[in-house]
Amino acid sequence: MSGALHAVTMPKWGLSMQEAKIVEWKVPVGGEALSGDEVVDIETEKIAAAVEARHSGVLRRHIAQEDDVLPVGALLAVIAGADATDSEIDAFVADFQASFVPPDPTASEVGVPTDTVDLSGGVIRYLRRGDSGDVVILVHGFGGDLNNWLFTHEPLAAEHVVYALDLPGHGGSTRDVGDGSLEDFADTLSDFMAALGIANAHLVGHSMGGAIALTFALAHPDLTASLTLIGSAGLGAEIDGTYIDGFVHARRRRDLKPHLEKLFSDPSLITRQLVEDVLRYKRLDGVQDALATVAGQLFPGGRQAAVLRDQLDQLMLPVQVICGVEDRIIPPSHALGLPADVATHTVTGAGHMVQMEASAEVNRLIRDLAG
Amino acid sequence: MGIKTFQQAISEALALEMERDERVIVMGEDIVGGSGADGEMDAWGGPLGVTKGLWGKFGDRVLDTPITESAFIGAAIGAATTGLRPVVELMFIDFMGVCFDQIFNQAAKFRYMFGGKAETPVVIRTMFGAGLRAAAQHSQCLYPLFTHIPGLKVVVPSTPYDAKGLLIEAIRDNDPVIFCEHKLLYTQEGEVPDEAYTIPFGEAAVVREGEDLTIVTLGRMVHRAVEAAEALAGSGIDCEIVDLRTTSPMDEDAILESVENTGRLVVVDEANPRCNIATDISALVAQSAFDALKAPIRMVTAPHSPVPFSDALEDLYIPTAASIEAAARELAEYRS
Amino acid sequence: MQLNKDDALRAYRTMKTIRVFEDRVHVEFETGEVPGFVHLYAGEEAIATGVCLHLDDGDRIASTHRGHGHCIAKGCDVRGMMAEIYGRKPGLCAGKGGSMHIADLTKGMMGANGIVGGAPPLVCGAGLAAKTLGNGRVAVGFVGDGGSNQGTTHESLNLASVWQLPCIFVVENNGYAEATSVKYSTACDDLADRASGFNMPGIVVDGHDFFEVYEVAGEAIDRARAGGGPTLIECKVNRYYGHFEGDAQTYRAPDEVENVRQNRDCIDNFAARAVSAGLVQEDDLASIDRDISDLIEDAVNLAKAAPKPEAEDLLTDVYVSY
Amino acid sequence: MHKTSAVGILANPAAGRDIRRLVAQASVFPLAEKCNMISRLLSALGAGGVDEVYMMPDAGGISRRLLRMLQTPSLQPRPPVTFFDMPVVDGAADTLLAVERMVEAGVGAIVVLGGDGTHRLVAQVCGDTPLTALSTGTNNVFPALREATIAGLATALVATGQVTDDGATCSNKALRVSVNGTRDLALVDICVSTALWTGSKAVWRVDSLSQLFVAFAEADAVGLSSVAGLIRPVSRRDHAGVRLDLAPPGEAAMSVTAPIAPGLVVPVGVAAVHDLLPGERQTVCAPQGVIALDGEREIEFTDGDRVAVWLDDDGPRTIDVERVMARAAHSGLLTSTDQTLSNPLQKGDSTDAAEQG
Repeated sequence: MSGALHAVTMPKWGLSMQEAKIVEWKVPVGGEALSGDEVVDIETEKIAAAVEARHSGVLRRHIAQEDDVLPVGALLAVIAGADATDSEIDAFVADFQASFVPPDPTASEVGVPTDTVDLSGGVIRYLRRGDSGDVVILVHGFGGDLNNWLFTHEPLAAEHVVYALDLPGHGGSTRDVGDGSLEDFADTLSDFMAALGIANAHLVGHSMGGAIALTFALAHPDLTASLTLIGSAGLGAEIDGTYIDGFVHARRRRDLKPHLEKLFSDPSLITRQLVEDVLRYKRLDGVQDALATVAGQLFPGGRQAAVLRDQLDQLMLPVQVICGVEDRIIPPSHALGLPADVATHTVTGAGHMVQMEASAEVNRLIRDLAG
Repeated sequence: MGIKTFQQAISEALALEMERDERVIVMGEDIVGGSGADGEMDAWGGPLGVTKGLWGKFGDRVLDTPITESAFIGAAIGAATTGLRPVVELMFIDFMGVCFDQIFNQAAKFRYMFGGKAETPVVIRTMFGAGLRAAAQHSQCLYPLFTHIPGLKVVVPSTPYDAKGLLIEAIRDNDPVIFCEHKLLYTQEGEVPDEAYTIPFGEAAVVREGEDLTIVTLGRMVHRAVEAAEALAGSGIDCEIVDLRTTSPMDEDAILESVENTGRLVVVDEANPRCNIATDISALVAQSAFDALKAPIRMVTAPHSPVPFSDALEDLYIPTAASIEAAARELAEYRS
Repeated sequence: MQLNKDDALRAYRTMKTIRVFEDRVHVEFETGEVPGFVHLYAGEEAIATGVCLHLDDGDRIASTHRGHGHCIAKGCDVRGMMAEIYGRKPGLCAGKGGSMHIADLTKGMMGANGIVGGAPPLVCGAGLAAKTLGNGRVAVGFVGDGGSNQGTTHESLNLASVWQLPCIFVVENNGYAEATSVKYSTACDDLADRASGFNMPGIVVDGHDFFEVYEVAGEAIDRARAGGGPTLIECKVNRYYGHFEGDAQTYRAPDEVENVRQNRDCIDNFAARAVSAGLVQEDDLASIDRDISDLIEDAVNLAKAAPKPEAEDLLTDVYVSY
Repeated sequence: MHKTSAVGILANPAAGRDIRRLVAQASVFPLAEKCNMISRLLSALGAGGVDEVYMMPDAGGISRRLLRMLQTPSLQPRPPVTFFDMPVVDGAADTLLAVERMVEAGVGAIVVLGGDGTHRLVAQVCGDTPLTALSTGTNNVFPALREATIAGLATALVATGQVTDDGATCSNKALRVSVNGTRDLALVDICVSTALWTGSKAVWRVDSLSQLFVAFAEADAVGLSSVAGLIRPVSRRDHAGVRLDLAPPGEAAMSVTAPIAPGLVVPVGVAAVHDLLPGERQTVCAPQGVIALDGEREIEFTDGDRVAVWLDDDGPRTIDVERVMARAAHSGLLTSTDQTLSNPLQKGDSTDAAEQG
């Protein structure tokens, strides 16, 4: 590894991110960073999170200073072998800066474009990243969308073809949720795979998306390479019904924010912009009805209608369950007492949105299972 | 989703609602244009073309009116109490003078006078604001007058996204709504979903977060405030900008929350200074967040004069980013 | 346009209810118990009755400050009205409107109106709604001779004609706009003549003659329902009381009202002719008179005993939601 | 010439605003136009030598307007106008009283501006005083639509005694009706309807009509008399009138498509046609109903009422404007000559000149 110089750059999280503020360095100059380690905390207008090292080595230089606001793609730090010389690093930095062009903030739909596919149930929006490797499909939870995986798209895309879709009733997809059942959503998933020619995929589901992925895997074990269930529904009856209800019915920032704060271990992660983004989605005609239909079907009376944990042992494929210790939506205890061949990972310092609060760890676990 | 103008956003909102609900009709002076004449129909689509194309899609539900504001604004109000959901255009807000009775004595009062038994779901769209060299009778910011009247709701959007969502909300609302469109915002662009969506009234938008100073404003002045805030940021003055979006109901919590955080308040209002939104908010903050204030409140408004015609004068009349910036600097440097 | 017995009795009951109601309010006002401004309709009963007998709850009317008669003729609850006039909570408008703002939209009564010339634009709207929804409804706007001079009225006549709305404008010309004679305040001679300038029929009728009002209104309403457009009907009439209660009426000739009461009273005239024609019997009318007497007595007693609105009512009903 | 020669002008302010405007687009005759007519009339009366005019005060606005108009100077001298000092009740009684006063004042003629209904009222009390009957509107049969200036000239010539021969005025028939002894009259037609109410006065629905009596019926008339005029015309000068028994069109032997009001041409069923001789008392068949006089429902009658109708030949005298003017031309009444100049009529060889000689 000596001699190789690696840039740590400002990532692009989500469709609209253009810049972020450097909050705090997690690895000091001279400190060692392994691939997947959190290097620096940054804060976008939507969310605060850590930038991960993509390469292992010594963090040789902080280019960005705390409180700097830098555009997507900007050079933050340099990781290199301990033996790289200062002049080599200077040259690397100079070279990078000379060729760096910040993205044009006025261009519309800056960054990663999404695509749509027209299925029998309606239009589905999705994001595809990565060119080679096994297919990984990311399935978001109730009220979420493909941006719930914004810290996962890029890290997985290095070695996989990553799809993240918006389920019916969510994001940029059709508002038609049918009867809102897990089976309907699972059917959408199989239609989606068929339409895009995906023969087999590692499924990663979060929350309700976990229950959908599980339902899909039970119905189509042949199409499922592995299953990662994060903060997953479908493993027990309990759920915070007030969250579901509040999320469905809140129209105003002040009403919605307390509910969104329950999603994270650290409520300060809920920025005004994140709340605004959820509201923009919820304000669209049909969304509230769609959510109410799904909630009525899956979480009637504040309980989960479908508990599938007893069927886990039918699955003859790799399954792992990840939960945040501080999950206030679905009790982390649902991850306990599962069949022995199901790997269970409890993540400390994370709430329900484990893949956002502990993205590095979750991304590593997915990579580990998906190979 | 796409980039659309303020004007397109409004047109889209009208079309979507007319599509969705047959009770929605649109009426006003020359909102079609060409009625009864020998040439083309839909010749204007409103003086600035905002409603162009609706007549082709919805025919008789898009009505040109005679230039008789009392009759047709009153008719829209009467129709609203008897089964329609009219969106009626008062071409310039200045023309309220010839139909105000219909608005404030009739529409605004029905529900209360009739003991809660009436609903008047009418939207009065109207164009306001200086900057077009349109002089004293076509340039005013009269939303404070409507805001004063219990029974009316008053909307003053600043962006295409807000315009569409607030207009759809207004059409679906069961109270009379005065929807004020600044004439210099029609070409403003921004991201606007293609679908229908609603933004609730009484929820201000914090368009910029900041720690040092709060700027509360609305309409076109939001953009001037943003400009000022950017300049101030260069001097290390971090402004929070609260865009009211609606003046009735008004999001008092958002104002107070922000002022409690920053301790300094500049209110920017394009209206004349007496009894306007700026004075209203100043009173609110003085009354409810006095202890949080680290400096006096500053109001940046038009002067107490009619809107002048000459560009040399009109440019002085309208609050500018520079005047906002100056007020903010004064507060930032204030030492009691 | 023949009246059957039921209609004739209904007409009588309506006119008489209005008369007894107004006479009683007149008396009660003098006791000081009725607050605010009250404008009485006595003398003009044939108009509201002759028009509204052709309408049902789906048809709309909008009224004037002198609106009690229109309310009763359109079917508003008399007890609720009396309670409203007394400013009581069970009033038709929960005590928030009073005499000048009685309304009941479920009955198609869009409200008495404190603004002279207030009704015509609203009625254009109700007509527009009927036309747009294609439901065959009509809208009738009442204005006084004073209101007929308002710009709103002229604008509305024009709009109704331009849009061919199913609207009828009934001008109740009682000779006085407040204390000013129509001869002074009005530049034309018959208010109905103004209709021709708006390309609609304008008819003059004797507002004391139920049968004449009934027939003309019936034709105008049928025509409007069939898509024939608006009509202006001027009813020449006399009011028995002043502009408002407390008006000493020194501007009127001393025997003016008495002459009309003696010779042209709409109810006496109706009763005599209906009985003479054999359509109704004296007994029928006497029985109705007893009902009405009981009803008004009851209404006043209930109103006086009813509670006033409470502090918490001050801020309700400003908006549907806020 | 008389020492003073006076003329009465009776203008009804209320004519012509009835339901026919609604159901048949009947014409609108504004008060302002009536006043203009009176103004032209006054000019002609003045030119014709009338030196006093009496008029009825009214609540409708004619007298108010005229007083204003008379205060403004005019190119054409107008005789002074006196409005009677009388109570105004804004009804038929005003007309009756005013005409009585005119007769008492000894006017030489009365110009009546109004419809059939107004003339009917005047006829009740005008006695032998000749009338100039001027229509204000298109809905009339008895009065003529004629330029007021000419009518004024002819009236003046008669009232001042300049034209006296019998042909200048003519007598008219009248239809009388008596209900329990109370009398009224019509000048053109009386119609019996089984409708119960006078309602909006004008007869414009024919279903309920049962009998029609006409004093005269012209084929080119508008109104109920046209029904007779189209099958049995009788002139104003004929001795007799006509009686028709009416029935719904489907039930009658004959159906006449008749212009019963301006803009209203409808089939009317006729069951029988009879001569109506002066003095023959006619009974009314319907037990209960309404009697319309000259097209306006006026009298409600019911079972037990004694109702009779008859034709009379003692109706009002009317001035024959055409004949009076022809006579004026013939006698050179409006002509004067200056002997110092040559007479233009004697220069050419026209027949006029020959007649003048």
